[in-house]
Amino acid sequence: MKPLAEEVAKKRIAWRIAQEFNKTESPLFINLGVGIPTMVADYITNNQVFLQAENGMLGLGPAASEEKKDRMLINAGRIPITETPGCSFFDSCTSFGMIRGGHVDATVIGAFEVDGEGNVANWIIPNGKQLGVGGAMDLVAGARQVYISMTHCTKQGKPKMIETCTLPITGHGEVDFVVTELAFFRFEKGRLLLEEIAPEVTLEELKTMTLAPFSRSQNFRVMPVPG
Amino acid sequence: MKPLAEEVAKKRIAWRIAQEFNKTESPLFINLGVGIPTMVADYITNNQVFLQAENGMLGLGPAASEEKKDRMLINAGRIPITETPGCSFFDSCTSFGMIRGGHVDATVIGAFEVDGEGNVANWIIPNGKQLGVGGAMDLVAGARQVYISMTHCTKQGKPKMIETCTLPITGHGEVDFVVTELAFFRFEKGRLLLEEIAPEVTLEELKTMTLAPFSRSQNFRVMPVPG
Amino acid sequence: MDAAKNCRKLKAIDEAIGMIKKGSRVLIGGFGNAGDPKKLIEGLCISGTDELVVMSNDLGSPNEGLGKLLSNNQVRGLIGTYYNWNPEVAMAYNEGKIFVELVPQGTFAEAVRAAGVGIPAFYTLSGVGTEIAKGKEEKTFGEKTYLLQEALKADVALIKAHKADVLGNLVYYKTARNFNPVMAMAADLVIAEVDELVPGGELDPESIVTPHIFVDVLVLGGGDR
Amino acid sequence: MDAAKNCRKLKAIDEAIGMIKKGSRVLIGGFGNAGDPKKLIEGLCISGTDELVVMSNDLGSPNEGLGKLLSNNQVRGLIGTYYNWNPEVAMAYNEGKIFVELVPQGTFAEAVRAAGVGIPAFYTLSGVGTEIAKGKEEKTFGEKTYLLQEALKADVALIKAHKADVLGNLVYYKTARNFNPVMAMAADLVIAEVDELVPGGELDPESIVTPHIFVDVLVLGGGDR
Repeated sequence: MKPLAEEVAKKRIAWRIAQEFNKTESPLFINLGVGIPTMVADYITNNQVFLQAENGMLGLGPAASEEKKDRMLINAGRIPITETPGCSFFDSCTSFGMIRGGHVDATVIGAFEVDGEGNVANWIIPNGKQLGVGGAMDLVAGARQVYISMTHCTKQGKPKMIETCTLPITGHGEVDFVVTELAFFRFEKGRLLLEEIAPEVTLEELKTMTLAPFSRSQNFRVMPVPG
Repeated sequence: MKPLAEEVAKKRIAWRIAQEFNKTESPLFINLGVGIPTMVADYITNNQVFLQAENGMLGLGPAASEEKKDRMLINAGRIPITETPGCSFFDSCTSFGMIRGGHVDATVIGAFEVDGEGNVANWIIPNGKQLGVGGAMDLVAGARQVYISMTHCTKQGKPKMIETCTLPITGHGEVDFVVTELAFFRFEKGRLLLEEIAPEVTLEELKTMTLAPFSRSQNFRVMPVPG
Repeated sequence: MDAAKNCRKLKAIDEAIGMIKKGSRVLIGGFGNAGDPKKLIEGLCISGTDELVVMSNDLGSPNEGLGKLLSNNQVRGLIGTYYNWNPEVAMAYNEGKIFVELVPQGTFAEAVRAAGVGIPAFYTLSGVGTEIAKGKEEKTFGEKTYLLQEALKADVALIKAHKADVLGNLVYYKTARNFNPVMAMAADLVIAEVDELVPGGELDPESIVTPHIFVDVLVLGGGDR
Repeated sequence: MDAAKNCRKLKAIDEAIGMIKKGSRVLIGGFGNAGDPKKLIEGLCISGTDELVVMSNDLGSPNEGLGKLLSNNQVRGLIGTYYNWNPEVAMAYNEGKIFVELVPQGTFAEAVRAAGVGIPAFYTLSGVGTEIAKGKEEKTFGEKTYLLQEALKADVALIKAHKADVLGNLVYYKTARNFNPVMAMAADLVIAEVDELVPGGELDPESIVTPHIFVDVLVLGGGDR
């Protein structure tokens, strides 16, 4: 297979995760990280899905247009956003209370590495150039479900799903789902299951690009992709 | 000396404590318990004194008149009260956060017994007829200063200031001031000091009615009483 | 009423009460008859659901409000702070009919919040050196000794708010607020009785006290204030 | 302006900043340049007060906002969550110029609140099994292991609010609220920069976020939003 263009890959990942949330019949509360996770919002069509931002807001609307930008109304990635009817503001402590208390149904985050034990590394590459953990550890430990959204391999073609994380981890065994442009994985009782595979990739090809051991789910199928 | 009439004694105690608060030049935040403590409010003349109620209000006004009574606007003794400009409402958790966090400058509470080590017993008489602790332990442990307001002896003439509390204590070594109709005491580094004595009582008489050992303060004087 | 039609969380009182199982741990808001969810308490009494562990500040008055749950023999135990307003509690306890766990009021409020915000336990100075400290772990920070208090989590919370919007955002009324906002965070199922239901977007986003993420079911109360 | 005349807590920026001593632990509100007290930070930079331990979510951008305190060599150490927006932090840390204590953002917010409400320490799941857990006490509740986090108390808090009344009650503006209300509880001296000062009684008692008991000094900011 030929690798997908990066923008196509990212959109596919965001779209696929959004479909999971769009299925809900009751209110669903989601926290979206920076990068691909933010793009998930573009594909939410169910009005029972509500977005939470850890800097203190529930009910985020889309990014603000240039003339509506308000520097005091931003998401956790510092992007000016908008309000929705019924939104609310609260302090950081209450916000992380929601997260740590298990009230936020899911968080979608990016990752450098995910391993076969459900560990995720997404907060630091130890090269001395960055110092920051932010809300990643709280989100991974607190949200009911953790979705990892990432391209399957690095730009250099190195698999991101590996046997054991080499980078400092963000959370221990906290990952529930991994969605890449090539596949949809689920962790069940510590085992990694392949739920879906993208139309243009074979199982053999996927295995060469996935160093974390996995088995096929009973419901294994071809991954739906945006039309 | 002849014992004072109970109402006179109570008013004197409340008035004397109020004079301490009326001296303040900066905002002072006070929590008043049930009974004599509530009466302290009647003698506050300084507008920098603000009352806090642990059921979730800052800036309590006087008790509500019959036609202004609102059963949803009460103090911690379930008495309908009124608002003052700049008052605010908050939940019980925030309210006790103020108290435990040392933001409330003083609490005035009643007591069954106070002993020479600054212990106070005011929450239960173990006779099986009552079960309740309320906010007493939080107030005693959290408020910066603890004022005990009580008649000097029981109705049967038994001293309430004793060597060691016989009733279950509310807090260990937490008392700062004891104000009765006969005297004003202060604890300093675990020692009980007599600051003031009422005009109609001699030191000898006071000693017979006070079983907790005390010494006279350097500033010892006759206790001011309401005119 | 338009708001009611658009509110997916709105249920009839008996339907809401029907969601509470025998033996549940139930947080109930209110302080001294202000801010208790009166219609829900009435409904719970009528339902006869028993073996309940009631977690509340007080237990109303004898055979009145929450007190009625006790008279009805629906209570297995109490976790709370102040039962002096209802002497039947001490009687039932002395007779061995119920268990009672007394918690200082500030510790109670904080332990309920802790359950709601994913804190399993915290340390507090309240009650150190008293009977309340018996059997509790202690730890020293700086020069002082503190007690370990574990979070108080519940199956259900019955709370009272003043207004809800159709999503379930809540605001409260004066000192009827008390324990309600913290209890709203600390149970698997949160049922809020409200005086009034308003359309979405009508509550000021800066003034919402309980965001709708915490609220599962709404019922209309009598506006009893 | 009438409200200003009646406000005992109102001070000029330099007078307020003059209250901060060398070597202080200073909590500073804001998240990603929203809700940081810009005039107070400017004043602190001008004052040259140094050896500061800055406790904040981030440190602005290089030589901008809070970042300027670092360029000015006024910082002895940082306690906070996210310095990726200001690469000068990692450089100063690598050169041994400053100490940095990284705390997960939710743990940081809760630890600041804890200091404000008299909780010396609490347990949390955030960071268990990670580098952040190194050197921290662990304890098991139920089936899970948690980390002990001690309260983060400060000498001074510099916060930003939208409006204050003359007593010092505060309300905030949208996501500029963030850490400010918790920081307002957790320092011996709390200085709030506000966009607007209003007469007493003008803020709705139900909507006040920070009651005036927590606020010592008010300064007027630029209304920079």
